[in-house]
Amino acid sequence: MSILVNNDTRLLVQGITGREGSFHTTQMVEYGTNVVAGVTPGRKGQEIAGVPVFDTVQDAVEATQANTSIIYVPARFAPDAIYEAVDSGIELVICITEGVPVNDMVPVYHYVRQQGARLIGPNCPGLITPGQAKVGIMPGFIHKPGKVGLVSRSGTLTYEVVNALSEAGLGQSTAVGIGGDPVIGTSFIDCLALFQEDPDTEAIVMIGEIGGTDEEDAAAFISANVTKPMAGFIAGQTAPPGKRMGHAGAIISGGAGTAAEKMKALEAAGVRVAQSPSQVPGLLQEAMSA
Amino acid sequence: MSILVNNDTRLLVQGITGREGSFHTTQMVEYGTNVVAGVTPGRKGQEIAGVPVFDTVQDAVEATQANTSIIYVPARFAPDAIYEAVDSGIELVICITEGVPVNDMVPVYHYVRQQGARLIGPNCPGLITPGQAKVGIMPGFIHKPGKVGLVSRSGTLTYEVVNALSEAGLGQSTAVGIGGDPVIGTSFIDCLALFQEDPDTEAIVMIGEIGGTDEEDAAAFISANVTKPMAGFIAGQTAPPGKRMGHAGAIISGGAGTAAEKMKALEAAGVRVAQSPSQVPGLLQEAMSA
Amino acid sequence: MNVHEYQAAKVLATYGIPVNPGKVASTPDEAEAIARELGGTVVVKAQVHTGGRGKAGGVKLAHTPVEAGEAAAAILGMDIRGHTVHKVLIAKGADIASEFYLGVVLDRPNRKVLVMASAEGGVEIEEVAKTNPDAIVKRLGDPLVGFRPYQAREMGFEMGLPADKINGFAAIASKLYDVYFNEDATLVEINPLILTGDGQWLALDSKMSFDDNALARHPDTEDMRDLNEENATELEAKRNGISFVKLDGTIGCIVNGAGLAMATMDAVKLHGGEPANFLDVGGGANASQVAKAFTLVTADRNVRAILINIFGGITRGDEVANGIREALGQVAVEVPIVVRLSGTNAEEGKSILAEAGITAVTSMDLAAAEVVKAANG
Amino acid sequence: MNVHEYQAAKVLATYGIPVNPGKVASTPDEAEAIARELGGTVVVKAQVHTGGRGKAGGVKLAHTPVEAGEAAAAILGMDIRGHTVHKVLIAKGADIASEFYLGVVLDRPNRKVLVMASAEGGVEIEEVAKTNPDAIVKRLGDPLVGFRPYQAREMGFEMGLPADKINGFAAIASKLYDVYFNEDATLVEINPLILTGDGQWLALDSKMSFDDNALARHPDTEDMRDLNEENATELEAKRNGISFVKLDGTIGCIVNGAGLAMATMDAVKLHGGEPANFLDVGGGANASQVAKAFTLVTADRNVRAILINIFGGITRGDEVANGIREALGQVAVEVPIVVRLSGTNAEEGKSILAEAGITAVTSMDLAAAEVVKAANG
Repeated sequence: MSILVNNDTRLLVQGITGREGSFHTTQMVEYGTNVVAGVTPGRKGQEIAGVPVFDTVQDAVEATQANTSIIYVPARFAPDAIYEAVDSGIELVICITEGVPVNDMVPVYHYVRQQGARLIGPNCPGLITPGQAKVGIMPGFIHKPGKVGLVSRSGTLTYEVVNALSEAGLGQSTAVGIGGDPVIGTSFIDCLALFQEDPDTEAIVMIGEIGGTDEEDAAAFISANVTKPMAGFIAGQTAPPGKRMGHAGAIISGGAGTAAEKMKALEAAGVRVAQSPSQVPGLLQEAMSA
Repeated sequence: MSILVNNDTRLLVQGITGREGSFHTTQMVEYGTNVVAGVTPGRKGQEIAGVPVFDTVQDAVEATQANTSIIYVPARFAPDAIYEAVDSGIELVICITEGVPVNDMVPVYHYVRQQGARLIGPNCPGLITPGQAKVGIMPGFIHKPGKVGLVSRSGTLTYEVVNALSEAGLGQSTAVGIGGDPVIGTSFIDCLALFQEDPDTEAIVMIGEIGGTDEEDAAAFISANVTKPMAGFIAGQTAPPGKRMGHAGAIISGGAGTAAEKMKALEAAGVRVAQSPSQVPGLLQEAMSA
Repeated sequence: MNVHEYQAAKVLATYGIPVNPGKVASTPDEAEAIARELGGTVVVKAQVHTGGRGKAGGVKLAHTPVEAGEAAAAILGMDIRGHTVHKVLIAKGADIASEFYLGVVLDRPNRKVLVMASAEGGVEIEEVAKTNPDAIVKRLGDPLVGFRPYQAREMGFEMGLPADKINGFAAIASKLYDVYFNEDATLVEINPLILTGDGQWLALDSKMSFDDNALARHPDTEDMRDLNEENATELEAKRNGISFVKLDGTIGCIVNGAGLAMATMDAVKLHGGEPANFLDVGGGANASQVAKAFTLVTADRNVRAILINIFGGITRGDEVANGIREALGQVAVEVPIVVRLSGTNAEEGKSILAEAGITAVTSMDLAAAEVVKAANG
Repeated sequence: MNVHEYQAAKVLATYGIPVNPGKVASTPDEAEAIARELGGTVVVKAQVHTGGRGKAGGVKLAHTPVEAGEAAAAILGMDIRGHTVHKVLIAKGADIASEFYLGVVLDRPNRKVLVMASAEGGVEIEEVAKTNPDAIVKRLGDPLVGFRPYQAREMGFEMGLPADKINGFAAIASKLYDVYFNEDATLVEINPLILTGDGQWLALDSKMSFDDNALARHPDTEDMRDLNEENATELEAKRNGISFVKLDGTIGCIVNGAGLAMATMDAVKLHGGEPANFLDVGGGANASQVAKAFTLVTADRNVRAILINIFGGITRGDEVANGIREALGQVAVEVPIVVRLSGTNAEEGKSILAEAGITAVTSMDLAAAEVVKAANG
């Protein structure tokens, strides 16, 4: 088992003929992901890594019954790509694209929810169920199938923690990068709820960072709903206030959104919070045997 | 029994201190409608016909548990008034106001549905459950309590038919004027469904007019869902194409929306369609004894 | 409210939609000068608020400025479906490779705005809907997030556009949707939207109607009103809060309420007469409104009798009767009048009218029969 | 991106929000001339991208043009929280009857836009939130139908505004919401929004920040950028696709990935050091990006050692190592470098670096400890 993506995933790539899209399609196909279709308007009939290209998502879904879509189009086309996917019946949309204006994402967020679909990202590395489906830009080989669910706002930092987990013999059920923007489709809480319900996830790792209060909200959710052992890490203990740390959402503003508050909230919710990514596997094992 | 309004109606009047608002509040109070509150921003503390005035719908609902609202504000303020009512928890909103631009009503229509509330109108005379609640601008005295449900796009023409029904001894369960605009909150079908389910409504009268295809859609619904005896009338058999007949929605365009088509569709659905309003009571009695 | 083709083109141009440049002339000399300025072959088009210009001879090709002047001379003053031509548009002849239809209109059943397109351009869309409905591609704008670019692309692909024309088409469709919403139109139509020989999109002819209820927030639109195209009586009625539509019959109608006014026309017809007008006098039906209604109705020389149909609701029958009497003191009405009064205080009202020598009845059908008789008598 | 008060006022004015008219001066003479033109008492305000101007002496009242010149002389060149004053705004003194706060900002938990107001104007909203949270009234704009006038009225009534001031306040709040959305702001704030002695609304001071990701569609906003207010190194980094934030420590950091870059700073601190910067080199980490990163980091004289932390994912460790070697051939780095390489081909990478005499380790904690030792050694 796993959450969101698995062997039943029939993946569509929006923006498949672009530089990023074609590169990562090849990578995903090589990993074994069931990539069934790609879309670039006007490129019908082409193939990328053996995957047929269509003009519209509607055509692609009709021809291939794709149920999941990953988006690699430039930022100014990303909201339209998300609408196209959702309106064509795609249930799970992963938007890798970085740099989408926040004002564009506000209506997108609410529209996607209203239509009953799920969006992950934007500005995220995607998600992976090791051994089944890699739907994103993460290096597949560092992941090992297993029982640890991982959810993170970060990219490379996630790989760091996944690598440490795998080396410690802690494989992953699914690892989800939810993205570093202020408005993202899927939150920590959404993923924690899915992991809590997933019978094959036995423990959960959560990687947060400065900015917003999603970690605090997650802590409240954990106290009330999560019974599985958890470890976590929050990046940005040394970040100054008022400065954006790379991610559009990683900013301490008006004194709110500090790492200290987030760590405190998670600890109070029973999550073992690491000082350094390397401590995560040890803390998780502690939690699992507690 | 009845539909939508009755002795449990706790009515709020938006725009209560205006000319129309204050006049009709007095009329509704005299009829016996339970008018609990009025709203005009900045007029808190005043009274109209013994009804206390509040600054906001929120305040009025908190103080009086109003559950229904009727709107008499000018057209350019009407959409905001509808939003205010719906967001303050009002379940049924009746918008009397004429002249609201169609582009304003499109989002209002969908927002109200999305919030699970119901809008009647705009550009309508309101609705009445004789002997219980008059929520609109119709002359109350022509109505008699009874078993006939009536739904109409028109105002005065409805009074004409109601009067004829009352004189023929056919009282009404509820009479609803849904309004003459191209985009209205509640359609024939909505009302027909409610009348069909209402145990105290034994027969239904439907008054349509040229423009749009709501009557044709209603006919299809009637065929499939309405088992109660029905009579109807369609105004505008002599209306020329391309000309708006008073109501913003009463226009035959591109050859569609003629009275002839509508009459044909209703007749095919088993509705007895009158040539003249005065024939309606007789046809309904025929239908009821058939 | 409708506007002329040349005005619609200006609106399209402000939204960045490519239109065929042209200028308007009111005289053959002006037309010739414009043709000289534009150079080459031009087309001279009647500017009237009606379709069917082509069939009526209101569109002519001119190869030289002199020909353009001659064409204008032929078209100006022409009557097209009851509309007199006061202006012609002189535009460059376009090199048409293919013609399309593109329109935006309210979809009443869905309460959403519909974008329609067809590869059968240059033909009325109602005609295509009848003969080849599958040729029409449609997409609904979402009431909350609008018409999305992907929808426009889907329409382009469904119409079989070549891949390199998709984005251009999609941009025009999105802009036309913006025109519809931002300008509070009730219809915007480009027909034909063409691809030229060198592969450029061009809006060759367009049509727009605007929501009368929204004109207050669009003074620029109101400025485009052409009084030549409007019925003077209808405008005068509107200024007085009366809805009036001129018809071809002989029986003038004065009614309170739009639905009842239509039903009254229908009753006249049912009893063998022909209504001369639709007239909704509005709620009050007081003396000054009724007097104004008399003026409007009697301005029509065809009117041979008048039917006043008032259902007394909030307004009482005796008030209405007094209003009618007073109005008759202000306006000289030389045709027979039949009054139908029902509802509140109808009997009192009828007595008042009887004293003034006016037939007043209770039944609408009877009143219709009476007025038809009076008109024929 | 932030703008100055005088620029924000111009934006507000284009939306019809009443602002206090004023002009900007770069010299005391200009300031004096503007004060003379405005007449009466003026206020001279430092234009810097930071708060706390008042406390720092950056806002002075001047009763005469000469006093205005003197005030400008005192303020220009002043350092306020690390910002040098290059410009002052000279504005008419306002007759303040009461002060309010009005702001629009993203509400992240709700994914909606929040309008906030308070009758405690002239104080930072964060301060009010701490001392008197009930004084702040809030309403969320609906993501699909926007911020509605009734919401603005509710806010006005909740703040206790008199009835005749409600509509004026509501109009300003609605316009400020439009500014936020139409201009792709991340924050717009009027503080204080005042009522003058004669009952007029006036935006006396305002603040705006814009979404960097949306600047491409707002060239007018980009034009307002004040390079004096931006860290030159950060701008230079941005042009090269590198995220860089200057900090106060001694250990330079070069990392791939924003989250990992923060975690690296944290690790440096955990091992007793202080990071000199946040630096995310982006995805590739090739020679030219690393060389650019070296240039950025070594521009800071405080840097005593550099930690390069690369997790090899899609990019292989050996490629990164070669990139670092190559970069070192392009940029002279005179402080010790510690490299942490992990992930794909990390071992090959470390060998390559060892050959070049560079310490390379696998553990991030070890690397952090090493670099702190190197900086202190």
